[in-house]
Amino acid sequence: RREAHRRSCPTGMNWIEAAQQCCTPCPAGTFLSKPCTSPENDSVCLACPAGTFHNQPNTVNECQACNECDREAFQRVLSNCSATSNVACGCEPGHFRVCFDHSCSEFSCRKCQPCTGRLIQRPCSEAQDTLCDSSCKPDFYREGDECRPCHTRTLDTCGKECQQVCGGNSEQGSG
Amino acid sequence: RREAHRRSCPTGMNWIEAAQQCCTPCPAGTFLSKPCTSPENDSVCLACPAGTFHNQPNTVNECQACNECDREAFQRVLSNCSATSNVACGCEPGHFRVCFDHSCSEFSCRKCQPCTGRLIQRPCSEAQDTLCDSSCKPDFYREGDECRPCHTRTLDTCGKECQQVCGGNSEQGSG
Amino acid sequence: HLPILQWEDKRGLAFTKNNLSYSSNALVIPVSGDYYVYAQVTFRGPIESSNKANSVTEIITKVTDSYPEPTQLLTGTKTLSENGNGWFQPIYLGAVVSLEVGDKLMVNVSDIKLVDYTKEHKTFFGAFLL
Amino acid sequence: HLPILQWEDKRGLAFTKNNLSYSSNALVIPVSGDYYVYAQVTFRGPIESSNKANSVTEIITKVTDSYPEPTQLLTGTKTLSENGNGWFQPIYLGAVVSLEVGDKLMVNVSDIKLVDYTKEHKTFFGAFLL
Amino acid sequence: HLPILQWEDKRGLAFTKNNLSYSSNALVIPVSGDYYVYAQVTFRGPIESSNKANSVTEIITKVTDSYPEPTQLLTGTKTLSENGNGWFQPIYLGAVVSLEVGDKLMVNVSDIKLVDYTKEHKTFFGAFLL
Repeated sequence: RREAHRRSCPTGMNWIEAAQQCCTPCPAGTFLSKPCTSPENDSVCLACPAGTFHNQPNTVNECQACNECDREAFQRVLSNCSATSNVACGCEPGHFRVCFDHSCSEFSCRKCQPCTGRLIQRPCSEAQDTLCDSSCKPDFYREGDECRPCHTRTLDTCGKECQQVCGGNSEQGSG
Repeated sequence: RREAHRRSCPTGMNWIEAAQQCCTPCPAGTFLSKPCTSPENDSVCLACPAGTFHNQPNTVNECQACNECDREAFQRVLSNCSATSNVACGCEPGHFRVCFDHSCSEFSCRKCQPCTGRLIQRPCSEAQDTLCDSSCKPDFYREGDECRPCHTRTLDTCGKECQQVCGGNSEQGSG
Repeated sequence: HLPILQWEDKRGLAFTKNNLSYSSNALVIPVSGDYYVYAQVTFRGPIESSNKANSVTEIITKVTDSYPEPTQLLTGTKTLSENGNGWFQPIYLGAVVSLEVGDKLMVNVSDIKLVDYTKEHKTFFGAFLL
Repeated sequence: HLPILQWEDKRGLAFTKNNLSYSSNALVIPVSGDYYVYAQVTFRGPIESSNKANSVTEIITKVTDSYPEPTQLLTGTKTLSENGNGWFQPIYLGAVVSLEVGDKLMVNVSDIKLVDYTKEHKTFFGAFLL
Repeated sequence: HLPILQWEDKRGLAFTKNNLSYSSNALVIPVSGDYYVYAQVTFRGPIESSNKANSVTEIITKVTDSYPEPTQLLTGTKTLSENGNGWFQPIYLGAVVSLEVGDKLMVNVSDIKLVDYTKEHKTFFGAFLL
């Protein structure tokens, strides 16, 4: 075998082992179908088939498989896989991301908490859960860490705090 | 290689690659020791050795290994492995099955609960735990979710409920 | 029987060669011999719609003309000790098995809804002749 | 030393060939070379009689004439986070090791009582020459 | 990118041959073909200085001249259900991948501080040509 020095292609060109040549890479969105026969002429580059992509110029003989979004786990497609970019996944409305690592390349989608009986300080978003106001809305009284509507109170459930908020006896009168 | 058509044996016969022949399968409980030399004559079938079985007619050159029952985990043998059937395992007396999947092919054996101080609604069986009566037996009083015999009560352990059931002071008198 | 997984056999990292072929969810053995067979399934949950699983199972099975029932070749089964919030974990299996030409290899799982199918490098299946 | 597992080498899926033989709980290496050695043990518990284990360990060891003590080749060890009720899980190990003719390969475990020996496709051990 | 593990390639059980070489944390592929690539990492914790991890991840990646970004070949990722006290567990990965001469194989982990590097038989990495 002619022992061409393997690695020293000019910048912007890749060494193709099969062709023992330096060739210009194929553009993103395509793959190397047939390597160039000399550095001057071009390699044959074909478009990535459906379901595959390359987001970089390359001399690879096949494209990368697209990921899929985890529909059973409330993920939705933010942008479809294209010949030049992998699928991008996010959470369905009413859910927010819980990252499993710093880059958040792996995440699960959890239901946003409903601020029943409280004002919303910060609405739920892709990145974080709803932030509920710590105090209860008007006409709601606190019980444990829940806010209950005054009209549902009964004599024995309406403690001190409840009476302060909702006033004396409940309108319906007690049994 | 003589290109005999590989797969089209008449129903009830299996293609034997090694012999390039269709042969009648060996009956359950046996395995194919020597394939037939022509569809008319029979293959040589030998009985499955101890510890192995085939529960179906077959042209396999060895038998399947019998499973074993998990004796350390309170399983017992319901029926031994035979040449034509795998071992069947159940639970030792006083234990019931906790299935790990729908088919219950994998299960563990858990101790039946003793209905101390209660009547047995439904006795423990292979399939499910004892079902204890919710109320205590006569001469037993409730403490938390346990039923205690009246004669063991003491003044300070015999609360309101206990006195109703077991009557005033305990016979032994109190310290 | 337990549900059978479907596989990609051409795109991305997947490939078949030396006429080991893939058809109707199974690898088809082209020549009799001893093969190293392996598979990894990444499971993840909880998934609302799937019944409350307290274990996950992955089984590599063989279907052969010489026996009317599938044979379980390799089994990886694990209880889940996760408590409600998100969990995921892989089960890897691999071993040498003797196979006949025409035998079919498949991967069964306890619950398909718990399988993470989103990335090809997390769940995979293969075999090679020794 | 940790207890050594015994293996079935003939019946069912088990087999030995190319004079890789099995004797007194060990695979005996017939020719020097690099081997891919692998083993899976499925552990399950709790088992009353066994001391309260909070971890399980599987080790593939080599015994050789050239050294008076066994050498640990591969180790899989895991803590148990199961809380009292039934648990089970597999540990798979596999890698290439250089072996000499006559070397013996064995599988040791932390507690034999925790090993699920009931089904051949759940606990297995093997090796092949590259 | 995730941190890359460093490996011993000469001492003890470690070796390289048939000019599969190891340099700057990577196995370098000497001839194009299909390789069985495998790695096991034993993770252990909790480690004060490392941020509170609730999962561990091991990825075998490929760096190639023909593509400017590393490609993830195999991934093992698991949530931790351990509650504060000491835990350890292995993740094993192995599969056949097609590689070109000059390709580099590396092992990335989610957090290097959680890797048990103390014993060569607990954490290992290798490949062989089919």
